[in-house]
Amino acid sequence: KAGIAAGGAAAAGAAQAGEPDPLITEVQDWASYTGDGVDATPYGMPIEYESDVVRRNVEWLTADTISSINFTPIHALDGTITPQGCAFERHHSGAIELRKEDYRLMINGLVDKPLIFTYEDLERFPRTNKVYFCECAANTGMEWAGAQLNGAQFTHGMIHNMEYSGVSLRTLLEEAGLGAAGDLKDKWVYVEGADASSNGRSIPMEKALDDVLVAFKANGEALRMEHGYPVRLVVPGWEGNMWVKWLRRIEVTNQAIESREETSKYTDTLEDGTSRKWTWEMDAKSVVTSPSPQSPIPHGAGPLVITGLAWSGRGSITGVDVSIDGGKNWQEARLAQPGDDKALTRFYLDINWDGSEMLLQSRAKDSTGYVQPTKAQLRDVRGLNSIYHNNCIQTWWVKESGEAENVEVS
Amino acid sequence: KAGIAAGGAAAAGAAQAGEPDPLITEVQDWASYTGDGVDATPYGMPIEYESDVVRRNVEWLTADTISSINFTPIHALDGTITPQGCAFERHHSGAIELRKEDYRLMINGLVDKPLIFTYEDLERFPRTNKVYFCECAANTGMEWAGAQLNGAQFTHGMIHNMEYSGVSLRTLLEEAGLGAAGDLKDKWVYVEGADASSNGRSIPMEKALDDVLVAFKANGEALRMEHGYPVRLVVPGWEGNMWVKWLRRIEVTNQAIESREETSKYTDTLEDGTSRKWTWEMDAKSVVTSPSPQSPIPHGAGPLVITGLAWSGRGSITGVDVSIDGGKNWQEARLAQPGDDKALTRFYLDINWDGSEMLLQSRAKDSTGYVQPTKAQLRDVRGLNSIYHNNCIQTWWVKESGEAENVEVS
Amino acid sequence: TLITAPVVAGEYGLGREALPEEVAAWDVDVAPDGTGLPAGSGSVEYGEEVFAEACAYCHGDFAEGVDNWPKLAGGADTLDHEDPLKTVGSYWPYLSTTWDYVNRSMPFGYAQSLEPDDVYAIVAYILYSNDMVDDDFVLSNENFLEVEMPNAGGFIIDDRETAEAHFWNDSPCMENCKDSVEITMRAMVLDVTPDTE
Amino acid sequence: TLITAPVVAGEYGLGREALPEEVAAWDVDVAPDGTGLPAGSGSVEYGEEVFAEACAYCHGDFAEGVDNWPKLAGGADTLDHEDPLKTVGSYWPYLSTTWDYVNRSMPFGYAQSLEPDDVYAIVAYILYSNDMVDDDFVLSNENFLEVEMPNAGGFIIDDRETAEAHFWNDSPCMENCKDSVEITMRAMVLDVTPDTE
Ligand code: HEC
Ligand code: HEC
Ligand SMILES: [Ca+2]
Ligand SMILES: [Ca+2]
Ligand SMILES: [Ca+2]
Ligand SMILES: [Ca+2]
Ligand SMILES: [Ca+2]
Ligand SMILES: [Ca+2]
Ligand SMILES: [Co+2]
Ligand SMILES: [Co+2]
Repeated sequence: KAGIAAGGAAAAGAAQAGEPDPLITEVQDWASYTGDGVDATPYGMPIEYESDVVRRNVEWLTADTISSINFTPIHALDGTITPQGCAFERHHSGAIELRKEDYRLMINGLVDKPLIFTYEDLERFPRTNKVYFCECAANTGMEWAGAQLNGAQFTHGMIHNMEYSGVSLRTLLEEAGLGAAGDLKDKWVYVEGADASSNGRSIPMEKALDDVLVAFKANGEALRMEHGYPVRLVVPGWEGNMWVKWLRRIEVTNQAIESREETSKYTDTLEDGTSRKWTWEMDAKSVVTSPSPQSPIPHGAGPLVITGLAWSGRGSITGVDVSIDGGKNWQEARLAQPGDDKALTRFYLDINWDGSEMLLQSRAKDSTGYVQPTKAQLRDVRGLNSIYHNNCIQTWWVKESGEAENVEVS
Repeated sequence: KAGIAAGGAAAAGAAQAGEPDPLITEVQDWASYTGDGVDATPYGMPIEYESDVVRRNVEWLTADTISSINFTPIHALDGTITPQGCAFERHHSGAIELRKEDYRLMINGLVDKPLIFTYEDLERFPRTNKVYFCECAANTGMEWAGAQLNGAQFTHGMIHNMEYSGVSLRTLLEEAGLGAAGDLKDKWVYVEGADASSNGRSIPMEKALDDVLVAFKANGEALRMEHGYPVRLVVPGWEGNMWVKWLRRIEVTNQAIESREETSKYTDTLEDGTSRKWTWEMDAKSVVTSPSPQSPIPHGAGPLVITGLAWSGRGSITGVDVSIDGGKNWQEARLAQPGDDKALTRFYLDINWDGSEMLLQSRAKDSTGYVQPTKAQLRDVRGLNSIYHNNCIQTWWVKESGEAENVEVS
Repeated sequence: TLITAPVVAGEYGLGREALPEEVAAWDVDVAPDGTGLPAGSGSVEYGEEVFAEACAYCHGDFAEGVDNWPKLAGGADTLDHEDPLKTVGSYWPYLSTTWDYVNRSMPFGYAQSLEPDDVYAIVAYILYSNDMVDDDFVLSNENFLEVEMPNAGGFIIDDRETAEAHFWNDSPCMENCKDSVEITMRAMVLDVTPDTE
Repeated sequence: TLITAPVVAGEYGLGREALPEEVAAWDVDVAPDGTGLPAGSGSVEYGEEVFAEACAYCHGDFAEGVDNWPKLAGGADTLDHEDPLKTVGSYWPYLSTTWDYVNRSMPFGYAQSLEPDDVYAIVAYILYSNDMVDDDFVLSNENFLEVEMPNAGGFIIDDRETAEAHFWNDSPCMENCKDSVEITMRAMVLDVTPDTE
């Protein structure tokens, strides 16, 4: 205000102790001049100051970026919904541009009548909506042999959580008719993408007729190109590789196809050299997203919000325990909302930090009674070469400075 | 496949009746060559083919676009979450750029100790998360005197629905101490923004201590600039103008301030010239988003998905009825998920369209027993000059061609 | 939710105490009873000058409005007519609102730049434009509450729960709810929708 | 959810019947029992040629891999060691997978461009590189199922619910769960995290 800020030729800057803060006592430009109008951004992007909240890839992980992965910046997010713009991507032959007009979906195999649908056809079937997490089976996979990547984005960022709208796979299968399949118990559905990787996966009929969706929208709007526009499969609770993008074909079969992505990859080798296959469900898991290596404590001792995400492919999260002493003692965290089936749950633990170092862990519990295991417990059963399905308890060593590091503890 | 598409020098194009579709029989570029890598878009945008799914403004509504409004493309969305990028904006002096470092929040007035918080301070308080709709009280306001704008985006698009993360206003008020306020029953909280419009609103203490949030994230990530980055108020179920953006001050007072936005505007003039004030709650309301004027039926008779949104500022949606004959007969629509408190609910009605014209309506019912009124019922009580709070039943005249028009019916 | 007093104030010990200068800088809202008004005064005459310079470009020389920009004067007795004209004179219940809004939000594009005496003068001029005071009127913090606002009694508190009690209905009609349905109005006739193709 | 047969097929009457040519064009996956294999054959010798031209750039002349691109040969008896080398020879349980993947997904950057005989030849060459067949071997749809995959018996079906039954635990320890806690490994020591500033 003119009268009040009269003496206020003082340079803007941080308030001196005991001195009035010029950000308050002086009229700032944004409090006087106009900002952007409603025609400035028909479709908006995050403000420039948030330019570090983006997907990141790890160059040395793959030979190139075309068949590769990037990671959701979970360390910087709150709540449970992942915006499509920063939701991780995994491609096996890059993200393709496929127009709705050029989209075709085939249903064939052991059906009464093989069918071709256009995109428009799909929009005429009854739809459903639900939030689900999608986690790559390789999430946390770089951590089997030891603490490696220093940030929740990199250790746990192969996950996103969106509200999907689409048609139940069951509806489409029934439209083609399952009479020809005979007894459905030992039947499979093979699903395949339109991109050059031709990613295909076999899904047992029981799951196919349960909660699988042929989705065209995520978080209300069309799927993004990098998430399978115009149509992807949503396989709730099951590993992300099965969520075939640019879905082009659904075949009812009497056997698993045992494609490359279900034999060479996405099988889990145990210590004795035998490997588990068909490990579809994502085990219950959680991670503290803040504080964490990329989200250090910016303040000293005193009130501190510890927060993170928990999820289970088998059902809903019923509780999350948090330890600040590396797993000696645990306290029950607060769930922001009751656990939702096969969707992310946000948890909080509000503590009065004494400023001393912490070994921060979280432990998820799900509706089947499963308790997220420690790294040691997991290695006892699975060894070090599993690559996939690492759902161990994560430890962040939070130092007195507030900085955090990915560590393992005894 | 080389062998199969061997004869396939045929030009690409739409499949002839009975002829194999070259989009299927010929190997398309996207099935052979690679697409974009995982470093292509650290923060992604919608694919180019969806460039019509954007916010739009109506030029003649306001003198300029700085103090103006744009509309969410609800006709093209599904589910319930609104992506921030296309969620409607209302500014009174434009969208400002305010860095977190420059952000200050003051709590003053009848508190035990007036306080100044930095952005970082706010992140240290216990947080909550919840999805809420935000509807401008002027939504559908252009329709009082008659059917005017031809599209659900324009008639009902001053609404969005996001998952917010933030601190309860109650927590902050308690931190400043409400002892000085004495009896809280007749006290108010005045909230004010940092932009040049200095938008300020008075909120009764009962609501302030109930479910109001001081939010910094929406749909998981930072608020967008146009939605109040870094901090806005979330006033669940109440009119959007109270959801002060760029929130800079919270004052506990012993009276309503009766600011411009709660006297000159956001008051509802009745037929006799008297005006209602303090009409905060958004009445239960619904609209069919598709088919609708901007989302015509692209196919002929046969299976048709009728879908829309319903919401109530007083609680949750318990049911939505849909009429295809202008309100003579109603059938209960299917809710995609059970109604969620003060959040959007998606409804569907799957019909077998006979191809004849329809007068499409939807009618929301909420957990307080409220039933969305017809335009006539509403005008009977409120006249034509209310401007705000038009929650009447909307009619779309769907023609045999599948095109739809905004109409009124007897 | 119950309105209960908090158990402990300052439980978290976060933030810092606001300094008096800071509160003074931001706590400038003015309430109907005059709370928040600074000392000062301004005449219609001086107000006319300032208004012509800083406001008339949008609001008109006589506050009658230009193009689509808001009209601040006129509209007396139009509230119960079609398209009522709502201005400071015809509609606003409290003068405090005018002072507060002009002081904090105007001029559009250069807000929060006026001195208190300028605001008193401008508000006096707006009252004059609305035929509410004479041309020699001087508005000040002293006589502020004496100004009578024509529509001060024109507001009632939200009465939807009683006036619209019939919207709460346990069993809305589902079948044969009316005899006939006719289209009575069409948006295409007006043709005011932006082209979206 | 129960596996029940649908009530009515074609309930919605949407979509159109797929033509045989269309199904043939897309239904090209090959199953472990050979379902889906087209007629054809190819020799190790010819396979070596094609592989050198279309594949070796990434996978090496002897399918041993280049830089970070996948190795397709080698790794026998490494599965129970540290860092097992998983290749067609050492790991893949079914030959169908190799045929199917090469046919549909390779060469990377120019997928779905190979003729069936080329694919038979390439697969024969990959087997040869893995010391699984001699240099005069010819692979065809006839002898396809006779090839024995070394790790065919190396897979078990997901047994987490039994092998990890102890992860289901009604009352996980909440207090004094261990005596001491030491840091045993630190990510900063490796320093392989991308710089994010
Ligand atoms: C560049 C154009 C412009 C100028 C100059 C301008 N105004 Fe305004 N004025 C507006 C706009 C636009 C609004 C409406 C803002 C909104 O609704 O958010 C407005 C609103 C008002 C209102 C409230 C009107 C109502 O009915 O609610 C008053 C009072 C007002 N101005 C007074 C002034 C005064 C006094 C000045 C000069 C000191 C001034 N204006 C200068 C554009 C202008
Ligand atoms: C430009 C590089 C490139 C060329 C050329 C190439 N590939 Fe590949 N190949 C890859 C990449 C990258 C992958 C892994 C793809 C993935 O994981 O999504 C791969 C995977 C494979 C695999 C599976 C490996 C495994 O362990 O799962 C086989 C088999 C294979 N290629 C065979 C071939 C054959 C045969 C050719 C030639 C006809 C060929 N490739 C040409 C890059 C190449
Ligand atoms: Ca800028
Ligand atoms: Ca492009
Ligand atoms: Ca005040
Ligand atoms: Ca009119
Ligand atoms: Ca097949
Ligand atoms: Ca190793
Ligand atoms: Co698996
Ligand atoms: Co209102």
